[in-house]
Amino acid sequence: MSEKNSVIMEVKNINLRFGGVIAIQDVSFNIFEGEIRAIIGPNGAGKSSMLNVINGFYHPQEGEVWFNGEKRPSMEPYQIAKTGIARTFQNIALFKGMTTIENVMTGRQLKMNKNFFWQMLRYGPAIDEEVQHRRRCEEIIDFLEINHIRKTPVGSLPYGLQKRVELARALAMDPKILLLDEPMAGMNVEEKQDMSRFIIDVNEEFGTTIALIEHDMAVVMDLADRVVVLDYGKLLADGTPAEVQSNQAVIDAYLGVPH
Amino acid sequence: MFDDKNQEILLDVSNIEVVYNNIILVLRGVSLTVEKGGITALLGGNGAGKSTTLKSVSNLLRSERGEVTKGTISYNGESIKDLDPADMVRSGVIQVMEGRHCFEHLTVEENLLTGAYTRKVSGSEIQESLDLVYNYFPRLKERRKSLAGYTSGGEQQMVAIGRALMSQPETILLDEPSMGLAPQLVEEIFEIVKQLNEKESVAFLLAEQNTNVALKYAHKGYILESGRVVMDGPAKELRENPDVKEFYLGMSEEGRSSFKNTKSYRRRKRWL
Amino acid sequence: MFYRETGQFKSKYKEELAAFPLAEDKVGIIILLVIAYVFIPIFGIPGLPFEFTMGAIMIPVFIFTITTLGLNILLGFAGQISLGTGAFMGVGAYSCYKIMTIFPDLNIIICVILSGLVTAVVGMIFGLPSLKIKGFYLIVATLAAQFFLEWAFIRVAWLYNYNDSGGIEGTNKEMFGLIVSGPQSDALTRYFIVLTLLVLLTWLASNVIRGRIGRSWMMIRDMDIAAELIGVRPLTAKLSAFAFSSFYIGISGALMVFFWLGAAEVESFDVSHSFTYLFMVIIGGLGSITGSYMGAALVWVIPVLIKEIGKTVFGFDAFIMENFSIIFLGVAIVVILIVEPHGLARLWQITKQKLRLWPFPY
Amino acid sequence: FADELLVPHMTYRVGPFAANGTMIANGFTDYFLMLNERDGGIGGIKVNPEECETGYKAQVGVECYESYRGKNALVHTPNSTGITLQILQKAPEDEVPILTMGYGLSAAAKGETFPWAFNYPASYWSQMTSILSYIDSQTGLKGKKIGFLYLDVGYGREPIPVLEELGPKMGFETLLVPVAGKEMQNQSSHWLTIRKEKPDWVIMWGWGAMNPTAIKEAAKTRFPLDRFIGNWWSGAHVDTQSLGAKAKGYLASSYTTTGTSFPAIQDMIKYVVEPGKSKTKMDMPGKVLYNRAMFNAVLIAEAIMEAQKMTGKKMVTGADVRLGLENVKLDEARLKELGLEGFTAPVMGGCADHENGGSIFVQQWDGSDWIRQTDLIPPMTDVVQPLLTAAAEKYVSDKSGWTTQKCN
Amino acid sequence: MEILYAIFIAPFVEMGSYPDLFIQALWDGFVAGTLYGLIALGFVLIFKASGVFNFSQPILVVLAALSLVSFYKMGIPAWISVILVLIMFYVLAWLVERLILRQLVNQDGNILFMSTIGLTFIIIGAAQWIFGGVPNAMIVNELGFPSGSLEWPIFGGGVYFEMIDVSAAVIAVIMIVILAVFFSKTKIGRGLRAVADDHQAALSVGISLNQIWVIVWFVAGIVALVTGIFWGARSDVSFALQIIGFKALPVLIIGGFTSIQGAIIGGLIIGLGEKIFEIYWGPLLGSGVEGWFAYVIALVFLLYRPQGLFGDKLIERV
Ligand SMILES: Nc1ncnc2c1ncn2[C@@H]1O[C@H](COP(=O)(O)OP(=O)(O)OP(=O)(O)O)[C@@H](O)[C@H]1O
Ligand SMILES: Nc1ncnc2c1ncn2[C@@H]1O[C@H](COP(=O)(O)OP(=O)(O)OP(=O)(O)O)[C@@H](O)[C@H]1O
Ligand SMILES: [Mg+2]
Ligand SMILES: [Mg+2]
Repeated sequence: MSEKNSVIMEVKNINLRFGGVIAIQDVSFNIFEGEIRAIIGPNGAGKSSMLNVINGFYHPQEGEVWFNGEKRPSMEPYQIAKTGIARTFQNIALFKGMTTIENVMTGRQLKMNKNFFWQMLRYGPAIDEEVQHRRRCEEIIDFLEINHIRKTPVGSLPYGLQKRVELARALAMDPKILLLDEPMAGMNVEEKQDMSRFIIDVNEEFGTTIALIEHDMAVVMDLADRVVVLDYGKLLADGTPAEVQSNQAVIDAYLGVPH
Repeated sequence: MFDDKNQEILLDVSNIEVVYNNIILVLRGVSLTVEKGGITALLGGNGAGKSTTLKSVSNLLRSERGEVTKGTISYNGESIKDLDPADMVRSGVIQVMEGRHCFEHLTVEENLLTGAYTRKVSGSEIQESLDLVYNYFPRLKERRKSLAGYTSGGEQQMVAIGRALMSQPETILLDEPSMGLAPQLVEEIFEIVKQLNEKESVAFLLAEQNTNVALKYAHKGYILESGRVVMDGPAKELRENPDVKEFYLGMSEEGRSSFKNTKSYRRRKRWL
Repeated sequence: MFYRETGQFKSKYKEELAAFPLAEDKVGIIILLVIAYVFIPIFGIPGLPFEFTMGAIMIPVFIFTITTLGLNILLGFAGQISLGTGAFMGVGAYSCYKIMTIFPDLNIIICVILSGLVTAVVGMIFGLPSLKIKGFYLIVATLAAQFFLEWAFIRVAWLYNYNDSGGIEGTNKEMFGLIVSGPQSDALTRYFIVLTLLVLLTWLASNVIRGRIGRSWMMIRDMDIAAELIGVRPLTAKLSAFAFSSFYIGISGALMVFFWLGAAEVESFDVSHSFTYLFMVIIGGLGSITGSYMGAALVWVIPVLIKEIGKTVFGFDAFIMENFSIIFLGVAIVVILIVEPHGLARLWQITKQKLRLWPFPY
Repeated sequence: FADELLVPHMTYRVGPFAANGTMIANGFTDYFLMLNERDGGIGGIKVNPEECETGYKAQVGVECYESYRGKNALVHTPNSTGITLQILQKAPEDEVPILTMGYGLSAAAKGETFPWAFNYPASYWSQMTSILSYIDSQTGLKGKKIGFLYLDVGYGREPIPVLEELGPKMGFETLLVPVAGKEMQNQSSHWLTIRKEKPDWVIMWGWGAMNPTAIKEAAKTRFPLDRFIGNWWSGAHVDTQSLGAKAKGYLASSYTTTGTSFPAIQDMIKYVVEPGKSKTKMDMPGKVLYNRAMFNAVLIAEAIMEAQKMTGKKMVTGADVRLGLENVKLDEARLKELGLEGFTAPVMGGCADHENGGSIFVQQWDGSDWIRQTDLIPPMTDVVQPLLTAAAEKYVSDKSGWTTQKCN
Repeated sequence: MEILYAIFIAPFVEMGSYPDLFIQALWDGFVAGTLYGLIALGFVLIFKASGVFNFSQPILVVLAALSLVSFYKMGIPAWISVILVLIMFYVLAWLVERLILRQLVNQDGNILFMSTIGLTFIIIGAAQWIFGGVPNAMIVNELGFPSGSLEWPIFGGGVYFEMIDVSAAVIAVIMIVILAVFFSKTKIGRGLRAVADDHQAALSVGISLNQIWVIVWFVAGIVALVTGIFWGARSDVSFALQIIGFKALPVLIIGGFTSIQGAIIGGLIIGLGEKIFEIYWGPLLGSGVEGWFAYVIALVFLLYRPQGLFGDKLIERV
């Protein structure tokens, strides 16, 4: 993994405020192509907000986002999704009324383009397109081992499975960068192991760059190539897991007793 | 202090079966007890039925179109079948729901105050409880005037727990309290649990995925799989059980196994 | 026992993407089509006069099913609530009338479809606020559309060709030498036309909702923010839903006037009708095509039947029966919502599920 | 079917206009019940005045209409202009005439164009000219400003062409004040507009709750009530009774006299109301709408009788009754015979004239009852007839295959 | 040019040339506004307490007015009739909670909305059955409200203040103030808002939905009675009264579904706005624009403030 040093994404001097609340204050860091980048920090540190900035849901008051070596102009979230950024959400944001397979198919939405006319007939190009993308989605579902719930409406699934479906949906977008917001919250060790394996496989096999927020330090230490630490909006540390783990400021603000 | 033997049983769940929507059978005969002043952990994988068990106790099940079709639940020796959730709170049982469920349009402080809804006491007493909660969670004090809907995930989790504390309960049903909390806070929350348990002798029934911490603080535990209790016993024993060790604590013979090295053909354990 | 999917394996995605992957469903549909196309035209509904069956039950139910499908697309699939349905039907009816008078020789079916397109455009315009406004606030925005259109139907005399009556009337229209619409047309002819359009529109709707566009609607419905972050453009998704839904509603409006009522004035499109259509959707089941059928049938037929039965069987007078049927409809709504908030369609689904498990309860 | 004469009647005892509908339904039904009790029906055959509840909704009206198909209904009484429009075209196909007494499409007065529709005794247009004559006789019309306050639906808009036609001719100015259905009970801005524009007279084409509200608002804005005149649907007891003295002075047109002093009405009370054979309460007979609906029934009964006479059959059909309606001879003598002397203007049916250019009179609310003020005021036939002809032509212009008839 | 004059100059010239009329219009707008506010208040209460858009509020108004008048006609003294109506509404609130709302806890807003439509039908059918459709006069004098009017001669004309309108305005304002204070300052008020946000969470902290709903529906019943008395006094007591319910919707939009103060302020904005617009600009559009003008004002507001002037913020987060 020595080549992981061409920068694919960089945020520069981000400042984000909500009324009086300063969520992010002058934070800069970068993400290398193909790496797993963890973002950690205490609750309310601004981690999720950072992801929201990266995928365009929040517009920071100041700061720039560079992607693929270019400064990104101001865009709507759906346009940003097109540039190859996919994500999962901390509070699961699945489409509750749809089944698993339908949810995963929504990830392919951007790649489909057959018009209303063909859609109405569901014939010819439209069905071909549907089949082609469906195949890809089934692969992802196989990969994440959620076959058994393909036809289940996601609303009544247990939390952990919902997280996995969310990952499947994000993967279906074939993203360049995958942003994961606490993908392993609410899972036990066994499930976390499964999830870790999926994340590593995605990273290694598809070469997807991953930015990951996680509170389980063991997971972060094992998976991440580099770690950014945020603390109440400020950048506290940035480095390899080992460096971060031994940083006293990080221990004080976040880890408590050294693990 | 809690002592394993000769404890008065506070909550007694006996062989319950739960069906959602008249068609989905989720719990298939779960029995458990919570002793007065004890901490009982409920462990199990996703979808095992932990939340469902807690909701049948707090009687929130009905609002999800779920129903206890068999078995009985009694609290302090009395059946809770005909009580509504508010009655349960009044008789001292409060649940902290999974997924936070804050009142988005109320401020953090108002959220906490709703926790004291059933208490018929003076304003100053409520203020005391409020101060206590702020003492436990200083972060909430900073954010007290902001709408709960705009606080971070972890902050919302604190609100939900703090809100339950405001009712000064006798028993707290905690559904995944550690979810989404920073490590240091996880410890803190469990320390709070411990304190409440020891000082105020509040009983806890906690559903947790973080088996490690849960078994560290609990007195006894139940392991649930697919709606059945597959193992139970004092926390100490469970901690030592090799299966639990491997599948719930992530320890193998060589110590903690790295998440990085888990192999896809890893052995899986199913009790049934 | 009777309803099993076991043993039916699909080896191609295409097969699974078919409209009715289960053989039992396929057979069911064929039976229904045979009933609709053969049985009812020959025998009517046993026990009811034939003319009445056609004119007061079958034709209106089919037309309202189209309306319900349209509203269901908007509300059930795209999650945008609207109380402007009545007025949008009016748009369909008035535009069909205008098209007919401007091009008197145009085939009436083409008129109807064109009027659907006009309604689609109008629906899109009034759908614009939905980009910013959500939930119950959107109800009010659509009510604004409703009342504005009602006002326009009265005030813009051009719409009804300056008729003194202020209403629009259908005239005899021929197709293939057969009078298909207007006072001299045969009820059975109109029945077949409406039925065929309904079948066609149902098929189109079921195609759209299972494809890319339908999914984008459901995404917006279930969680609009996530949808946007995944790459759905809210503007396109919402407006296409408004357009497609209004297309159906417009068609049903035109059909209502020219294949059923024969004439109409603004009262036929007023807000109380919007509510009726909303009932049909909700009682039938949000986001369900089968539900649209059930809802439309139930809400329209029950009061009619109550009145008929009350009058002929029990000899109750009309006043009592009317109040009774109002109460009954109210109770039916409440009871159905309590028993199954997702409407008759979900109830039906659960029954099917139980059949699959039968004889075991869970 | 049984040996009875089926006279369906679309009523609305429910809904926002239930008060009016109830009165109308009772008056209509009671007359036939009385005939059944007193005379054993018409020509010895019982009449079945069957009610079909519409709630004043057009769609339900169509459903009612459909439910009478093939049941040998003799004549339809839709009791709503909206329903009339929808069934008007079906009448020739189904061969059942429609009698819309005092409502419906004005142009239906043209019997040659509308063989199957009748609006005896007068159309809205005729009525409007009579009202204008009345105003002319009171204060003169020249140079005056006439406010026209109307319910903003087809019904209310009907007479506007007459105002437009006559305004320049008679030298008055018209102020249109439409009241939307939703604003019926909320007319303060309409009356502020009236106050701003200061018309000399206000004519009202109102219905239901609109009427009492308008009268109250008129009083509020100090508009003289004796310069405020309603059409025949805006001057019933249900409109003014609850106002009592507040409505004193308000005028309205009518073509049927109030009160129970007529022998026919006495018979209805005696045979039907008192024995409790209908839903009529004792205080209803004699009221404006009750009496008017009764007259509607009288016309139908006469037509049926005429039909029986002409065909020699007892069980007549819709087509026979159509002929009966064209040959109704309700002259002074016959009215007296029926116990309705002085009740209304005579109605002489005709093939070409389905309106009979009926005359109206003006009545005034004295605080507790409606008091007839004038003699019969004939309409301005010369104005109305060309308008009717034009309208009738317009109606059929785009309808291929419309059934007409030739009268000589 | 002419059209510009007609739009931008002429109306103001008219306002200036008949100042008495203008003042009258303002007063009428004010009265209408408070009355709209009253109807809106009924909706707001229930929305605040359960997140339910209570479609049956207008029919409750009709029911209140009709039963009040009917009790009185049965020979019961006016004020006793009022008490009877209140008792009736308490029973109704209890029944609604028991038979409908309780069964629908935690359901989607649309579903609860529909159930109130169902309720509306039940009430309409039953009330028509019982009361029939005959309109009655509201018994305002019997209830002791002053009748007659004040006249204020000014600018060569006069402005008339009906005593009943004055009473209506005063009572509406008092009522709204009391309720606003009650719901914002008390524990129950907080409980209500909690319920509106999340039924289940409210249950979990021990807020008894059942109790809250009975209280709120009862209070909404009281509001309906007051509304019924004053609207009944303006026109007649009949089923047609329910139509005015629609007038409240734009008010809700402007004031916000969750704000009691918003109800009155929204009411005033609409009341004044539509009267002035109808009288001075309406003729340009052929009059009768009142019906939708209120909605247009509301839409304009919505585009800038999707939650209304005082409504709770719409929280959009992921
Ligand atoms: N409202 C519901 N309707 C239908 N099925 C439900 C509902 N809620 C839960 N279930 C089903 O019940 C089973 C148990 O769910 P429960 O939430 O109790 O599990 P859990 O042990 O708490 O899991 P997790 O760790 O994910 O929270 C799951 O399979 C789930 O799909
Ligand atoms: N839309 C918003 N409006 C107001 N404040 C906000 C908004 N979004 C985030 N905040 C505030 O910004 C801060 C950072 O929130 P964020 O969700 O990014 O935290 P986080 O690091 O993800 O925390 P956690 O680990 O608890 O999820 C919090 O204090 C939160 O209350
Ligand atoms: Mg976060
Ligand atoms: Mg759970």
